[in-house]
Amino acid sequence: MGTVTLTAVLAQGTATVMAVLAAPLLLGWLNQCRAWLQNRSGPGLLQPYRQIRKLFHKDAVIASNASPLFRLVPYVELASMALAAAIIPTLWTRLPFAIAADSIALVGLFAMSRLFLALAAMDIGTAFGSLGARREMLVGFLAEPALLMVFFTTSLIAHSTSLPTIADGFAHQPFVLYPSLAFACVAFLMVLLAENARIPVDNPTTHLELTMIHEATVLEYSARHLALIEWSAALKLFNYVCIGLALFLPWGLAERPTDPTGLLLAVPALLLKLAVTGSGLALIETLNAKMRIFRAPEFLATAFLLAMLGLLVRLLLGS
Amino acid sequence: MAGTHTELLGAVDIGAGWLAIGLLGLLRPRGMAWVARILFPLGSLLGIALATAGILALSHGVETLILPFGLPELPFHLRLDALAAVFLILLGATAAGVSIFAAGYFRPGEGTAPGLLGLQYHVFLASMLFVVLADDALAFMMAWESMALSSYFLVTSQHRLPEIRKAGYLYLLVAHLGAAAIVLSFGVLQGGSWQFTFEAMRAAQLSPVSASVVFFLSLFGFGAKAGIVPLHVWLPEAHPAAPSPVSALMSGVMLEIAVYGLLRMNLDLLHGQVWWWGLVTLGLGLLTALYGVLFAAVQTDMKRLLAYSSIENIGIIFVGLGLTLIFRAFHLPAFAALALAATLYHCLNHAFAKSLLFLGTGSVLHATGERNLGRLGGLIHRMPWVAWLALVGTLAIAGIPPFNGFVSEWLLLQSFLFTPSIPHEFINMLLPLGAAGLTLAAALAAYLMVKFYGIIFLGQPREAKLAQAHDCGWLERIGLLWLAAGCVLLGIFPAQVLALISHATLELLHATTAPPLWHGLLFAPVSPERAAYSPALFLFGIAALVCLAMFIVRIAYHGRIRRAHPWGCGGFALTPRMQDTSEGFGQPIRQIFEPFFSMRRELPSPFDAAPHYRVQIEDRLWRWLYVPVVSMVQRIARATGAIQRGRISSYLLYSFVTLLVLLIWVL
Amino acid sequence: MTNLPLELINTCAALLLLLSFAMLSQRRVLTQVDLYAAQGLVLGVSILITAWNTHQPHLYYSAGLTLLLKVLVLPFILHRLIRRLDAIWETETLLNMPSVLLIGLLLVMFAFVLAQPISELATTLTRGTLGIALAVVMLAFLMMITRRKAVTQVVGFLAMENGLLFAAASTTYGMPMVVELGVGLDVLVGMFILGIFLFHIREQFESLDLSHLESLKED
Amino acid sequence: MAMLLLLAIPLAGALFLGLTGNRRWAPEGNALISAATLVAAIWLTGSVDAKGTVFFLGGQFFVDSFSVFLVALTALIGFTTALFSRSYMRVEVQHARIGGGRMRLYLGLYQLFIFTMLLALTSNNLGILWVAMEGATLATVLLVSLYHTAAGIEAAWKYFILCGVGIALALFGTVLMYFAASKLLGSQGTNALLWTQLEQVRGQLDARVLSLAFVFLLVGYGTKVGLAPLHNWLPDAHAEGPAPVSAVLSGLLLNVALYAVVRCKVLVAGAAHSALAGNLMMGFGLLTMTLAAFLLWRQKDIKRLFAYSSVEHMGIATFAFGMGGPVANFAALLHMTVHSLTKSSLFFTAGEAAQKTGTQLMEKIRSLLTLSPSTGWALMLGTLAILGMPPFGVFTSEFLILITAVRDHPWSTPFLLLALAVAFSAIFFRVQAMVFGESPPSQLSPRSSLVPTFVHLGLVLMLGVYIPLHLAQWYNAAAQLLG
Repeated sequence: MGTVTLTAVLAQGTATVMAVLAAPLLLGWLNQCRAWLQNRSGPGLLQPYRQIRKLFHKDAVIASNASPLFRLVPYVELASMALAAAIIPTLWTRLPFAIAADSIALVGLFAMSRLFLALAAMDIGTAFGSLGARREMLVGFLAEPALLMVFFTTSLIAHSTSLPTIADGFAHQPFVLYPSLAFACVAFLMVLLAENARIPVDNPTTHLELTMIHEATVLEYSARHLALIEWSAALKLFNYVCIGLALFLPWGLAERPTDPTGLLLAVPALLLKLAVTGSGLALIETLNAKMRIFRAPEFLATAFLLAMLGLLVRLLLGS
Repeated sequence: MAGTHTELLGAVDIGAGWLAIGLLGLLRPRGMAWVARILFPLGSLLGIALATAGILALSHGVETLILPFGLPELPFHLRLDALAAVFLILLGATAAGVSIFAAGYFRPGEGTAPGLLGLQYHVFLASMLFVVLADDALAFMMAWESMALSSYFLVTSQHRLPEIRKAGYLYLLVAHLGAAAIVLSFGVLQGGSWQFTFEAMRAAQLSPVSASVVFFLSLFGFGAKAGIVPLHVWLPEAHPAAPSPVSALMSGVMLEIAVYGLLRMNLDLLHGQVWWWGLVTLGLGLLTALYGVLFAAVQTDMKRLLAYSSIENIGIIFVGLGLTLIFRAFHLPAFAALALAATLYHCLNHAFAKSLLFLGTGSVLHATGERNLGRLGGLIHRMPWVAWLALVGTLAIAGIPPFNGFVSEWLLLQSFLFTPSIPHEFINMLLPLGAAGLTLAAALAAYLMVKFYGIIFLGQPREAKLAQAHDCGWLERIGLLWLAAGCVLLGIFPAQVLALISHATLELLHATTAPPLWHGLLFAPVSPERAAYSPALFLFGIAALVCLAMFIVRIAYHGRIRRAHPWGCGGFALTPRMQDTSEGFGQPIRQIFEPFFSMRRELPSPFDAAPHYRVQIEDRLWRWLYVPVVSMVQRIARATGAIQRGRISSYLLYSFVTLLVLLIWVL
Repeated sequence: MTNLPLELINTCAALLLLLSFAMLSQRRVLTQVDLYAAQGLVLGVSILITAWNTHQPHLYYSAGLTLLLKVLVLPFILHRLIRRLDAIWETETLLNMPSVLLIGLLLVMFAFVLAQPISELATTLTRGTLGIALAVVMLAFLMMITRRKAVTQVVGFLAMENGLLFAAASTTYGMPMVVELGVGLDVLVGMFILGIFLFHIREQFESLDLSHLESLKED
Repeated sequence: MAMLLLLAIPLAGALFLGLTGNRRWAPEGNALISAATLVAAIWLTGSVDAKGTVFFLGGQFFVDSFSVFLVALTALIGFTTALFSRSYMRVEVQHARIGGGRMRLYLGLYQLFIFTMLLALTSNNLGILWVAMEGATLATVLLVSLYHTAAGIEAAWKYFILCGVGIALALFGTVLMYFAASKLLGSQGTNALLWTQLEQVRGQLDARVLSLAFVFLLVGYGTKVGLAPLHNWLPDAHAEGPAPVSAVLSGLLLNVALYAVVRCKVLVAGAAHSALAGNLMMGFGLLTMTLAAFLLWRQKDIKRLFAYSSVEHMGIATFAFGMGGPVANFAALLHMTVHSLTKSSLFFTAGEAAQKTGTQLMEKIRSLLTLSPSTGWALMLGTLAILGMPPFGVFTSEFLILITAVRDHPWSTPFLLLALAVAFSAIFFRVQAMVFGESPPSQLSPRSSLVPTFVHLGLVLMLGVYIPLHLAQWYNAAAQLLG
């Protein structure tokens, strides 16, 4: 772990702010790709920003029986995702903030944001809210162990649970083929889809009570609160993708921010990887149909199983 | 190395003080003000003193003391070492919070007279204290059984209700069985030396078979008390039956005391190192954790839900213990120390968080008279103190960073990651399963706690009378605050706490994990490259970002906030009845894990004027394990009646035949 | 020393055994009492012979006590009782008579086998009699088991006492005097209490049949 | 002198009360006589404590460390029971269950019974021991049938016949023992039955004869101890007599019978050079415990319940004596003491409860705690004590017994555990239902007289946490004596 210098902290802070600001772009790109794949012209890359700006200009309507918790949660959501962004290595691996939370704590962080979202959903006392909370937690309780298993596999390979160390190990060491990582990768992809309310587990655009998961939890939010939530959702997607990139496609990561050549390579590499991953996700979403809500546990159980298989393969074959 | 006896004497005095407080209550058994407002706060102060003594004792050496009670050849031996000190801290700190809460909690006219209740309560505390201090088998058992007995009376303080009587009966029966097993394990453990002091037992050399017998007996005995599956059946009955402060102590402290017994027995007294002991413990722990959390998720009574959640946590603790035993058996003391630290840490966490939640339910119960989740809701508006403090406990139990529950789970998972260093392929294969099970249980716990908190405190009140609910009094608030502060501090300063715990691991395993890096805010039990977690930074990060976001929003946003009714799908108003019930919230779990439950459904018919839906979940173990045993006993009892048919000739015949048989035998 | 006393005592022993069998097979209660008196007589005589042979004065007292109690007092009381209670006949035994006698025979054999090694140790002249004493005890026991009337149980009980006394007298030349006195007193008091009881039973149940005394049981 | 007083006071008291027992002050007189006996016993205890074994009347009587605490215990429980029966029997008279004549009988026989117990305990002569045991049966048989109910008479008859036959067998065993001893000690005089004499020569006694004798003695005295399957008289007799009689039967008579068995066992074990006697006792003990535990499940009558519990505890003590060795003997002696105290207090309470509710059927006794808190708590605490919950003394003794068993005879532990668990579940199930619960409509409520009960429980509690030095020394000396 690098020494905590002021430069490192400043660089990291800047990078985090950049990530927070740029996150909706990934969502926009993904939606745009999806539109193209569906032969639509699409709303444009900046549509998420427009949406957020629009929401910021509206008056907020809050249910009369909402508690302070309800109003606090959007900030907590955004803050937790921003913190996650500070921990995940996107451009370089010597992150001074990484000591705050390793990969296990990162899972805990995601769990925290989910839990608060679910609590907020239950706060108003509408049927949809608690339904959404229930489904959100249902997805969570299977996705979280699967994610943890994925991290376990990589941690065993890298002998560390610290995400930057893992990424560092993969990026700056001679290339070795790890079959276990393949399992982990697939599992991670499935978790990513589920956690970010993407098809086939959830449909981010639907408001049909039979199927919605994430949308049901935020149904009561409006205006700036909703904007924060949407923003943090976009950031969450960004974070997940970056985790995936750090774990499975770590090449091109610089070692430290003060290394200009490394950065020169890392920035375009990141942009490229994000673009490819985004379009890949769009492709998956286009090719698949939304599944029934009670198939979701099966889907996630499969992810969990795959992650476990990865771990077992790692332990049995040592690869 | 017996140092000065200050801490031990202090602890003994505190125990005696608790007993004295209990007896003082009998002076005016009906005097509510005397017992509740004066004696209980005194007891609480003693709890703080005890925790202080424990902290002081950690850095000192081992202290021993002999009290002139008990058998002439076997007076009560007491000993205060690091392991005992850790549990003294746990007991003292938790009891301090619970007692001050109880001071405000007890109301006139409920069950047993307050003086008597106070006596039972303080005897319960004192006996737990002496369990921890005991250094010979007799004193240990004496304290152990007194603990069972006093808590039994506390459980049955509302003895007019048949289900509470049933719960008390079941509780004492299981406790007694467990105690008998513990006595037997001591009998084997002394290895023929006829010395019942722990000192002699430490020195005893046992064959692996005897050692395994000890291990299983103690696992049964202490496991029965701790509530591991399949000996857990009494727990969800007894814990909810007691008054809430007592439930808090039983769940938060007594279960941990059972864990203490197991630790003392298997890490301190028993020297055999058989690797599959750990595997058995680990397996039982996992089973217990999953079983507990699944059943908790489908409960509709808030205290039962918490009781099952306690079972889950005990399972997690057992997983840690199992890992410790495995590592120790393979001579990896540093990793064993890590796992043990996780175990002890989780004990502390559970003590604080579960007590807090039980006390919270107590306040809710007092304010509403309702413990069925289906009739609560929206209490965050009426009872903000309880609600916000309970949120801390909820997050802690759910294992959410930066609260304390997460720290121990993190440590436990870290120790799981070291299992590949064990030179045994079978274990290597099984441990990922263990880790997976553990994470599953932890994730389900989050589900469970959302259900618990959301249904009680959030949403709209499901019953009209909830509008009259009032927040708890100031004494109760102090108690809740104390415990909540404990949860937060344990969560934010793990390095400091672990430095304390490491005295115990050093003592038991002669190893700690790398200590130099535990200072400050960074928490890296092995090395920062390997794993690091800094809850203080984490909390600071979240708090700073929340503030920042709020600040930015305040600057950037100029809209107004309007209050309105929640959206009712256009047209009709929402009623509280439209909210999800606890059954509904548990439904996905029920559906997924249906094979594990035994359910009885009452479905409404389409023509029903007052449709009624009810699901009753039963523990399958009842039918598979307990009912057969009971019916067997009854069958034998019926059969034995045959020898006593009232006919004197038959009786004479028995004598005659006995005589003849014996004569033939002697011949 | 001639063998005459030994032969006499052996004869007495054989008579005792015979009388025991007779009691075992007897259905009429009054006759049983008579047989009991006869047994007492034989017992007393045998003690007398032993006393005469060994010149132990306390055995004379013992013999006198036995004759007084078992030939005169107890049979007299029993006769009175039985007539007052009108319980002359035993209805029927729980087992039929031949099998009872057969079992009795087996018991006698068992008793002999049991007593054999012990008799060999004995230095007294009456060494063979322990087996018979044991047999008498066992036969009396068997009688108590198989009979249904309260009175017969009493008679069986007393017959058992006879066997014990015979064992004491023949194998060890009697117990210490104070013990013998105590035993005698106990038997006498016991007899009185039993008599009282028989009246109570009769009063409560209007019969002396033991089948009425089967209400206290595990059901 | 003390010993003379000890025996003379109850005997004279029996005669006196037999004549004057129907007077109004007679119950107080009874208590006074018992108090005097207790004083004599304490005096005797003091002299034993000072001088060691005390002989009397040329060695015919003696008190050693084994019998001294039983003497003290007998006198103590005799006194407390007399105190208890003072009020209890008055209520019975008020309820017209007994008349004045039977009160006289009761009081006279009560003192006679105490006398026979003390005689048995202080006698050095095995023959006198036998006579006293038979005398105890005779004295109590009329007490059992005191109410002259059909059930009472039936119980007394069974008691009489079964114990009579049993004790007759014990006489045969005594004869055999005398036979074996007279060869060594000579049949002249009366020394050959003196226990102290026999104990000195026990190594030379003929093993075969003594083994045979022990079978008779065990079956004989074992009937009075209540060993299964010879125990059938016990529940009947305990259930049908008045509560004080049940208390002394269970608290004293069983002890004395066990005392007799153990005295004989010492001789036989010394002679036989084998574990035969010990093994027999262990076997009987285990069988008794297990059987009694299961029978406890069937009980409906409160006094029968505790009677079976006595059977079970006698089984435990017999088992412990059978194991032998200093720890087990110590534990068994302690167990005898605490069981007597606890069980007699339980019978007091059961009697109270039955008087208050007008029934002995447990399903009709409900909510004693609201009906009469002292009775309810006495029953609850007594039950917990008898079930071996600390801090009561039964726990200590059972703890030692279990631990010894696990070390020396591990095969027996499953039976022990099974018996303890089943007995616990059975008794506690019933008692909890009686003590707790919703209170029924008003029932009879005579004044409670539970001072003796709480005195007993207090003593048991004390023995649980602290055993006085003198008592411990006696126990240890006795445990050594018993081998």
